[in-house]
Formats: sequence, C-alpha cells, structure tokens
Amino acid sequence: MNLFRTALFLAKKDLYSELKTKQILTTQIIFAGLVIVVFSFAFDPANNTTKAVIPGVIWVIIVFAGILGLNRSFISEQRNDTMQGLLVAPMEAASIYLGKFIANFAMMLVVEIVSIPFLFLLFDFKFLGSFPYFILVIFLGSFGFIAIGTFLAALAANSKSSEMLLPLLLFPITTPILIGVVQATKIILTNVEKLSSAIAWIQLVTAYDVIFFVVCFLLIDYVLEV
Amino acid sequence: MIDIKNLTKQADNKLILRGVDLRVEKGETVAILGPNGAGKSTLLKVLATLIKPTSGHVLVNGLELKKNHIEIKKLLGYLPHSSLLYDHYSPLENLVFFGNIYGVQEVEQKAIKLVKEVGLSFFLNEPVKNFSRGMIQRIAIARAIVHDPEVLLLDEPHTGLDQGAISILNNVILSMKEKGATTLMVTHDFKQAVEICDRIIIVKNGKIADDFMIENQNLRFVSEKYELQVEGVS
Amino acid sequence: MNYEYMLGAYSVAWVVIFAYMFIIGKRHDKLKKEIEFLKQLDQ
Amino acid sequence: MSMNLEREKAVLHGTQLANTKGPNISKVLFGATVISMLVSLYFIFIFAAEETTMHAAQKIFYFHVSSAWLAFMAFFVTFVFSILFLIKRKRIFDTYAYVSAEIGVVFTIIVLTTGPIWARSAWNTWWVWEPRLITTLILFFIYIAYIMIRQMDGVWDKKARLAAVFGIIGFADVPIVFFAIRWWQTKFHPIVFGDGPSQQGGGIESTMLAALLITITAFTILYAYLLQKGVSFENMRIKVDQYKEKVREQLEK
Repeated sequence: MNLFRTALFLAKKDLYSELKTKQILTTQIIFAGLVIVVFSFAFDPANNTTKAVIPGVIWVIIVFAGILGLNRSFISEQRNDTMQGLLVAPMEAASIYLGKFIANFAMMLVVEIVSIPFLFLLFDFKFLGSFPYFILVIFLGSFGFIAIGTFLAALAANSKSSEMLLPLLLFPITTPILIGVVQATKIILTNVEKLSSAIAWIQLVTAYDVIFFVVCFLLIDYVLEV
Repeated sequence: MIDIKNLTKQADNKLILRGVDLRVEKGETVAILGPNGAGKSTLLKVLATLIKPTSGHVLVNGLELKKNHIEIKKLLGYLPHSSLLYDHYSPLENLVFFGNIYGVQEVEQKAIKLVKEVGLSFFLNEPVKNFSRGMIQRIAIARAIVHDPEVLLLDEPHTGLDQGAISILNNVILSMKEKGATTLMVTHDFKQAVEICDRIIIVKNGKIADDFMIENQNLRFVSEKYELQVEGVS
Repeated sequence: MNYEYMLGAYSVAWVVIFAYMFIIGKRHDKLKKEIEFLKQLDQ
Repeated sequence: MSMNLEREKAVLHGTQLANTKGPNISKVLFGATVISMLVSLYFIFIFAAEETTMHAAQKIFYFHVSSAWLAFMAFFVTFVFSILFLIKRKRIFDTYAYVSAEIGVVFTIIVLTTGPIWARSAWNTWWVWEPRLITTLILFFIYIAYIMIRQMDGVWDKKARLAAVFGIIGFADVPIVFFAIRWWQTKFHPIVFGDGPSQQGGGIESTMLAALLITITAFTILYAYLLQKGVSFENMRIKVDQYKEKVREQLEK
C-alpha cells in the first residue's frame, strides 16, 4: 500500500504545481484549439461529409496534446535534479511511474473535457450515438496511451533530444490503441447499430491497456535504475 | 554503520572507483578529501543508491544495499550539489512533500520547525525560485534531514555560502551528530572539514590513499597529509 | 511474361544486401586503420 | 568483474587487439552463405515450377518471404538477448541484441521494397493496406526507434539497458499490432485480393515449397554470417575503445 500512498503524493505534487503554474495545461488546451481550427480549414465544417473525420480528429487532438504533456512530465524533474531526490527517497520505481501516470492521466482528461465539446460545437456535430460508450472509449484509449506514454517518456528523458525521440518511440508502439479507439469512436458516433463490433474493439483496447500497464510496471525498474 | 568492501565502479571504459574498502562507525563525522575526478562524489552517490557499483559490497546498518534499498533509503539523507527542490514551491511545500514521501509523522510542524532552525521562517511561503544560493542551500539541508536520517551524505555543502550560512549549516550538522547521526562529507574546504569532522579520508585515483583521525582542529596537520598524498606524487 | 518486376525486386534485394555489407566493410576498414595507428603509437 | 577487467587488460597486451579465432568461423560462414545462396538461386529460377497466372513475378515471393522470416527472426533474437541482458548484465548480450536489430532493419527494408513490387505486378497497385505489410512497416518504425535509442549519448550500460527495455516492449507489441490491423482490415474492407501463395494453404506446389525452404535456409545462414561478423566487429571496437582509454590514462599519469 506504500506504493499507492507515495504515488498519490507524487501525483498530488505534480497536479498542485500544475495548478500553480498552469503552463502545461494551458499549452495543451490552446494547442487542441489550434488543431481544431486547422482542421476546420482542411475540412469544410459546413460540408456534411466532414462528420466522417470527427472521430479521427478527436484522437489526433488527444494524441498530440498528450505528447506535449508527456514530454514535460519527466523533463520537469531535471531542474534542480529533483529526479535524484525522488530516486533517493524510499519508494519503488513503480511508485514514481504510477504517480506520474496519475498526474498525466488527470491532465489528459481535463484537456479532453474542454476540447471535445469545443470540437463538437465548432463542427456543429449532433451527438446521436451512445454517450456512455463514447465516454468509455475515450477513457480506455487515453488510459492506454498515457500508460505507455508515461513509460516511454521516462525512457526518452535520458536523451538530450527527448522531445524528438518520444513521438518516434510512442507512435509505432501505440498503433493498436489508435486503430482500435478510432474505429470504436467512429462506430459509436455514426453507426450505433453496429455497437457489437465497437464492443469488440473496446475489448481489444482493454486487453492492450492491461497487458502494457503490467509490462510497464515490471520494466520501469530498469528504466529508472541509475 | 557503513561497511564498504572492495567497491569498484566502471563507467564506459573508465574506472572511477578501483577497490574502495571503508568502515565508518555510528556517530562518526567523516570528511572525504581529494583532487577533482578522484571519485569522491561517485563514492557518495553509490552510498546514496544513485549509482550502481560494478562490483563489491555495501552494507549500511548491517543491511546489504542491493537487497534492502527501501529500508536503507529511509536511513539516508543526501545533499548533492543541486538543491533537489521544486522551484515554484515554497520551502514549506517542498519539505512537506518530501516528508510525506519519507512517511514523516506530523510533517507540517516538523517542516516549520526545520525552516525556523535554518533561519528562514520569514520566507516560509515564498516560492524557492526567488531565493539566493545561500538560502536555497539552507532549505536543501533542511530537506535532507526532514526525516531525521541516521546517515547524512553531503556533497560539498559549503561551496558558495557566506559566513552566516556556513555557521548555520555547521550547527545543523553538529546537532545531527549529537543525535547520533553518521555524517560523510565530500569537501574541498579544509577549514570546515577540520571544524566539524573527526576523521579524514583522502581519496585519490579511485582509491583511499589515507585515512586518519584528527583532534583539536589541527588544520596544518591535514594540509600536510593532503599535500603529501596528492601534490607530492605528481 | 512480366520479367521486369522479378528483375526489379531481385536487384533491389541484392542492392540492399550488398550495400549493408559494404557499410560493414567500411566500418571494418576504419577500425583497422585505427588499430594500425594505435599499434604504431605503441612502438 | 575485477577479474574480468584484469583479463581484458591482459588480452590487450598479449594479442595486440587481434582477434584470432573469429576469422575462421567467419570464413566458414561466408563460404556456406555463398554456396547456399547459389543453390537457392538455382532452385528458385531453374528448379521451381513457374506459377501459371503470375509467371516470373511470382519468383519475387521466395526472397520476399525469406527476408521477412529473417527480419522476424532477427527481432526475436533481439528480444531474447534483451531479456538476457536485463537479467545477466553482460555486455556481449547487448552486442548481440544490437547487431541483430540492425540486420533485422536491413531485411525489413528488403521486405518493404520487394512487397510493393510484388503488389504492383499482382494487384496493379504499389501499396496495399494489408495486415502483414502494415505490421512490417510498424515493425520497421519500432526498430528504427530502437536504433535511435542506441544513438543516444551517455555511458553504454545506460543505453543498453534502455534499448533492452524498448526491445522487449517493441517485440511484445508486434502480435497486437498484427491482430489489430488484421481485424481493422477484415471488418471494414472485405479482402478483395486473394491471399497469394504466401498463405500456407494447399495451393503451393512441392517444387516451389522446396525452393522456398532452401531460400529460407540460405537466408538463415546469411543471418548467422552477418551476426557473427557484426558481433566480432563490435567486440573489436569495444576493445579498441578500452585500449584508447588505457593509453589516455597512461598519458595522464
């Protein structure tokens, strides 16, 4: 239980400091807004066929805004070598991972809560699908993406050019999640009759989430080892 | 308290520590002297579990470092060059956070008391980023002792401090010593070393070159020994 | 008889394999030069 | 470990950086590679029956499949040696993992170039969003990332450790990627193109099967040769670096 206790302290520390500076969240949300605007240039919002790209746009926002936050989460610990402070403290490496994961995930959810309604509003999208399932897909997709993203951010933080390295590591590894959640979102938003196949996708994403969360938990010791 | 046996550390192809044997008893205050690149900081980092040794054994309080790292980390207070503080946090918030991680009871009162001890209670709620080097170092030492460690590992704690800060720092170290804490201190400052420490270790080329006790704050004795070991050979 | 595809594919495959071997050879040469230099330095 | 260090120094003095037993194995493997390659070429072009619908273009298949086999095997070897490295922490395991990943990337390039040529001749399009092809592409990106981790600056054991972790994660990801893509494809676009002879169905003729198996054997030997060569090169490079460090230390004294 010590694992969760220290993880929560760490997550609280990160979120509280974010609350004070508001750097990352603001950047993420503004970035999400800009992506939406750029997409409105690329695909005419007045056109009805544009509705087909909405599921893709949602995940493009989440992925790119998420990358911004992930990049910062371990780099921010390099100032004054606070990472060393965490490493000499009596806690497991898994605790650090879990704490960072909780903080990143919470921030990701905030970005989603702000940007997705904004997207629907701007593209004049009438929500017809199943709302609980939509929430579930967003939740599971972000969970998996942030879980593996936090892990790889810890890995990439060892490099001097970690901002460039992280996307290269993260995107190939998360392809299954991205395929799964985009398909599931598409079905839920536009084609609710086929809900059973959306559920199949959700199961795939859930399986991925579980597998990689466990693998990351086991391997984080080696990443944070000094 | 600390027992190091045949410790080596190799980074890439460079041998930094080549077989260090050291035994430090409980309550001793040890200064580690030596030229740049001798491996002093590396030795300290190995003890602080920040560097994995290539070979050799380290026992702290009779516990093997590799196997019981959580228990050992609870005993250690580590103060490196950098402050390990979060910039936009106030001293209080920093100390409370680290105290929580270490599982300190009644952490808030403890933190306030420590900030008072290092003489910064006026700045209790100011963000650390506005502080001067001396103030940061004082908070940093408070951070290192927030959980009442039994072993203090200090890496050049006196550099860049003014006289007032040095005396506060020394008082803190001495009061820790009275509580029975063991202190290992890497330093270049012979004057401070003889003032606080009762044992001197000279490290050269990744090995312990000399190891002796000092009495009566005999600065000349230390300087002579040091010159004999370090400058005499080269 | 669409031989051109077959020839194209096989030439591409061999070009890649030989290019890789060529790169390995280059690395070897560079290292050998270095060793020669070090040997001379040794004497 | 200190024993090890002593021994490495002794080697440096004694044999003057030369590798004595390596070249023999290397030569044997090289000979075996050349012979088996020639045999496989004979089997592919002369022995194996020509396919009736695709004619000569079908012969791409032998190299394509063999390269894919080699690449997957190489990545599997990387995976195994990554795990071994994390457990045992011996540098040799890391060297094997690295060299194997590099060979894997080279042969993935062959798969990714011969694949479209095959697609062009068979289905008249350069790229098909077909599960195996996309999986290979993702695999290619994963191992490019792996090599980029190796290019980081820092001490070798840190790089080796991080790369090993990524090697494990990356390989564990491959089946899921394949599964996801396959599912994605079948759910939304029925497979228009018949699966080529690469599907292990009954459609393959015995002469073709023989040619394929021989090509795969030849490629496996080629892999062994490249791996041996690469590893002996890396070992030599490590020795030279150690030697240089020693010289530098002597100069400092």
